[in-house]
Amino acid sequence: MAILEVEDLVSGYSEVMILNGVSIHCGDNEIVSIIGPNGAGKSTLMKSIFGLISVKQGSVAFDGRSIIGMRPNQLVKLGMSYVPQEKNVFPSLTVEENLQMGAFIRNDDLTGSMDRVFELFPFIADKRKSVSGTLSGGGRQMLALGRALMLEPRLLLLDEPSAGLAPLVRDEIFEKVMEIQQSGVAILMVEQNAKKALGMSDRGYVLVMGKNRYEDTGEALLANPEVGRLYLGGA
Amino acid sequence: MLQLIANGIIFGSIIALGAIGLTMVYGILKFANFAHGDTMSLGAYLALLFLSLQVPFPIAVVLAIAVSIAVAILIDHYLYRFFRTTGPIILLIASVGVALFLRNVILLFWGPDLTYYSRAIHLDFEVIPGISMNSYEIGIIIVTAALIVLVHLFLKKTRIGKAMRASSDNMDLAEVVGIDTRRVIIWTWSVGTALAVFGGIMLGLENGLRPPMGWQLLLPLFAAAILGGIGQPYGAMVGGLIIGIAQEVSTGFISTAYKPAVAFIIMILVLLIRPQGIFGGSKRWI
Amino acid sequence: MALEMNVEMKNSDDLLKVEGICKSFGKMLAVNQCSLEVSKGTITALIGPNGAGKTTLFNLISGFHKPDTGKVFLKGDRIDGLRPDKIFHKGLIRTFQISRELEKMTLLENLMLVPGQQEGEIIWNAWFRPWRVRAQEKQVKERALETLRFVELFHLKDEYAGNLSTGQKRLLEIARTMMADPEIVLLDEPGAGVNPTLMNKLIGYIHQLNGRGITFLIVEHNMELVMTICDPIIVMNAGSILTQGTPPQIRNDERVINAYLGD
Amino acid sequence: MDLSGLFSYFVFFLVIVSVYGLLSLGLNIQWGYTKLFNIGIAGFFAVGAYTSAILTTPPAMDRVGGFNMPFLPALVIAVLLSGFIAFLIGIPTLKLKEDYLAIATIGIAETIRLFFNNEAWLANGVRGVSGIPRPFQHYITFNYNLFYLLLMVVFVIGVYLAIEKALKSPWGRVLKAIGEDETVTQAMGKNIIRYKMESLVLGSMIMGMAGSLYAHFIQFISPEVFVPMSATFLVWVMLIAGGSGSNKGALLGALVIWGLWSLTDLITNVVPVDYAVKAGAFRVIAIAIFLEVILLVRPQGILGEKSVMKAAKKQEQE
Repeated sequence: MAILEVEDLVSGYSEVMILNGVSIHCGDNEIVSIIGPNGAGKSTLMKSIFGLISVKQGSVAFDGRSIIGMRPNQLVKLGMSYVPQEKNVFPSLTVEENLQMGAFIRNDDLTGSMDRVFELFPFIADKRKSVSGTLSGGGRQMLALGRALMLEPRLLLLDEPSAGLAPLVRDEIFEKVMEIQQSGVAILMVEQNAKKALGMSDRGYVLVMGKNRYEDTGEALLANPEVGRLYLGGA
Repeated sequence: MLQLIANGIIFGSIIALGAIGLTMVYGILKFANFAHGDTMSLGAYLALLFLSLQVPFPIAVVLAIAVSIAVAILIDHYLYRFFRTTGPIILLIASVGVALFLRNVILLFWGPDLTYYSRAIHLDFEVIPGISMNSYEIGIIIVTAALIVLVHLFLKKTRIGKAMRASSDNMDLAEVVGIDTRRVIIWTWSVGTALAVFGGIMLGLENGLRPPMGWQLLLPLFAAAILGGIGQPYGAMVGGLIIGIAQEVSTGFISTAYKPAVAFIIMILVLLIRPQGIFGGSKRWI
Repeated sequence: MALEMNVEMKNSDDLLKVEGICKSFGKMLAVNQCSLEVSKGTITALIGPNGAGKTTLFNLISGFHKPDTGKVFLKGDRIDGLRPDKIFHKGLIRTFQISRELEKMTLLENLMLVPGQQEGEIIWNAWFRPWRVRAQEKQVKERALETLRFVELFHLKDEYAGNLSTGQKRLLEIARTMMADPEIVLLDEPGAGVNPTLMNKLIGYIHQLNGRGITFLIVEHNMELVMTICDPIIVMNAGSILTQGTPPQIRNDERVINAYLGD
Repeated sequence: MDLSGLFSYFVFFLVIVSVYGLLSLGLNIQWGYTKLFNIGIAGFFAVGAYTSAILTTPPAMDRVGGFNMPFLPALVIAVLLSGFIAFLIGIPTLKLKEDYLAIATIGIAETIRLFFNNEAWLANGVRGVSGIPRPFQHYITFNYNLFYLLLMVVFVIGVYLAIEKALKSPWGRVLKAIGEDETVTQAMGKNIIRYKMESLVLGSMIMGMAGSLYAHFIQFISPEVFVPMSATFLVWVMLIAGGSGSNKGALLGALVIWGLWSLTDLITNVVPVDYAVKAGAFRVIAIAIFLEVILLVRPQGILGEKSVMKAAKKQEQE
């Protein structure tokens, strides 16, 4: 069953539409990657799903229920978390405080969730009292992931989790994403590093010019030579 | 000299209380609120009003704070809210209008003359050798210290306090993680206004009440906020004390009338040498 | 100093030369030891995945950022560390990723603003030499109208720039760079938000202007545009220059495809 | 009030409108075009007025001055001095965000007022300077106020034409561009600091001129005149109501707002003295509300340009 279903989505800024009819879906406990050349509308798709850009046309359903027009603080209550591409931690707050902010809508005890996050990311557990602005890029990305997990979501939207990271750190992040999925969270991920993303995904979509061009299993897309050409305009 | 520094700490405490609110509003709502000084006057006069109704002093303070907060939130709801997308300058102009409005409402109800909370005379006594104060002044320092500790605990320990710091860091991300930013805005006005009212009442205790009392404090408030790095409450606390002490110590050398000018000159020097303030540099709240 | 530069630049017809430039923001190294040359008369592309540092490099060249280390030469003169307006007067004009028109000014005003050394920009002349100002304004206006005709926006000359569509704003941007009489134009994603028809028009204009001797350095994601008109293509990845070559070379370069797909 | 009384009231009224018209025109250069946020108008107004007062009065025992200087050279010095002070303020603030200029200008205005308030040796402190001579008084055989109105009209028209000329020239085009987007304007090769400085200085010089002309008309000035309310805030309301960016709007705003202000003043005069202060407060409240309503309902002012025309979006050319 699909936890997220996007049909014929059209959205963009004022008069310019970036997405011109995107249809994707993400099953329970699937990792789905969205790749494509720059300017294809990948980030816009994420923001449109998460209610940060108003949708002009089409439908977005979470768990069979339309979520169009909902604001982010309503969506997180439903069990959807979003990790933006950059500026995704509060730099003046400590690691622990960042995690608490992730669970802002929760009123119960957070220690259990926080322990789980620290278990997943021992690196930030050591720095729980440090101000997050002093963390490295990788540390910040881990913190952002951890913060999104504080709500124990059922679907995680990741916008380029590997952007700006050194190869070793990046691989570590991807491993963590796999672990998160194995713990029972569905993941929809936009990634620039197509090889890595498709390599770990159940399925993938290739977005070109605001439309999904290819849809297949991760392996099949990786093997498809057309996909590589798309990036250099050979379509 | 010691006495001047002590006076500076008293006056600096009042400035610090005002500057914290000013800098919080700047950090979260992103505009220079020129009505903040007049909010201090409003609080001071409301306390006078409740005292005249024979309400005990502590309760009068609480009531004054409650009413001032209500006024601040109403103004935000019916006025500032509409300018959030039009940029900081229109908000600034609107706040100058609000400042005049508040000051003249005070003038309308209480008149222009100097008034006091109480006619009782509090004698100075020597606290430590070389420094004398009256009981009010000791109270001002103690209450300010207590409030600063409370603000610190509020920002560091409470959920909403942390959410305020988070929103000041990045309002968009705050929305994304599910923080109710409308509530944050209400709390910002509440905390800022409450501190302003405390500051206003203390100013009234120290110097008596006149309608322009808060407006005349605006320059030192901004100087303190800029000195501490605008948007940073801890910076504003230290900035307030520095400005207060500098103003009082200056009276040892030049006419007392130039106190506001001293704040101004410090501010210009800071802008010239280190525009991000002494604690600026990064956007951290220390 | 001047001597040293002459030696460095000898035997080179590079119009723009960047040498070992670095820039970091906080802990993030955005541009790392970048060196590149843009030869006179070329349409050079600068491509690379998001976050490669292309726009930062543009900002470094055009004076909006100051490099941490490294040098930038324009026609043999060092321009790094100069203010953007000084660099403009040396013959370099740039556009912005999101078109930034002066929205409350008409198209005509937008264009008439551009030419440098206008007599009427000195207030003294506006008052005391009105005839000279007027004569020059007439010339500038004629040129602006002619330029608007060139990009086929003439009928909108009195419209506010804020009312243009995204595509039209891109055309206005091209028109604006023409008004500057530049030696080299840095275009930051001229094709963003432009439909295919307009894109062809845009390509045509760039070609024509190049024919008149204007050199281009273009950051662009639309590979259609890059592959049709640009040669050479410089590829940036993770803050450094990855490679440089002709469109077929780049298209078949595994390293480039890998840079885009990740390795 | 009989007919001649009404007439002389009207003349007086228009002279003050002209003074405010000059202030409003000066602010329009700074805010209307360049988006420089000056809320220290009172300071430049005061410098102009005091310079004239000190230079043209006869020698006095208890203060500096009394240079018995003629009207015109004093006016020129007043204007230049106002410009010089604006220049000094511009150095630290023009590079920073606009809020800082706002805070710095109100700071300098208050400092200037404090200075004249306290330095009695300079200009008599709180008691102010009286007996400022009226220019050409001995040559005027008819109603002097009427003559002064004509003089003011000459100045207002002169300033209006001069700045209209400058603002409609390429110089003004650059200012307008800076007001819209500094970064792009800099990318178009304009030295934005230079233009911002010119705009700040020129606008402040006009404010200084207004101060000088005011002093010569009223013949008496004291620090009380230069409080932020009447000398800064009212000017802002005038420009915003009239329409910032439009010189005609600036003048119309001065007329309309001073009209309203005087009308409420008439009401103040009717009520018993005991209520005068309260009525005064009421006036300011009314003006403050008026400002907020304009900001909410018609932010571009009476004659201001609409920010973006409602013209239908042009279709993408196919």
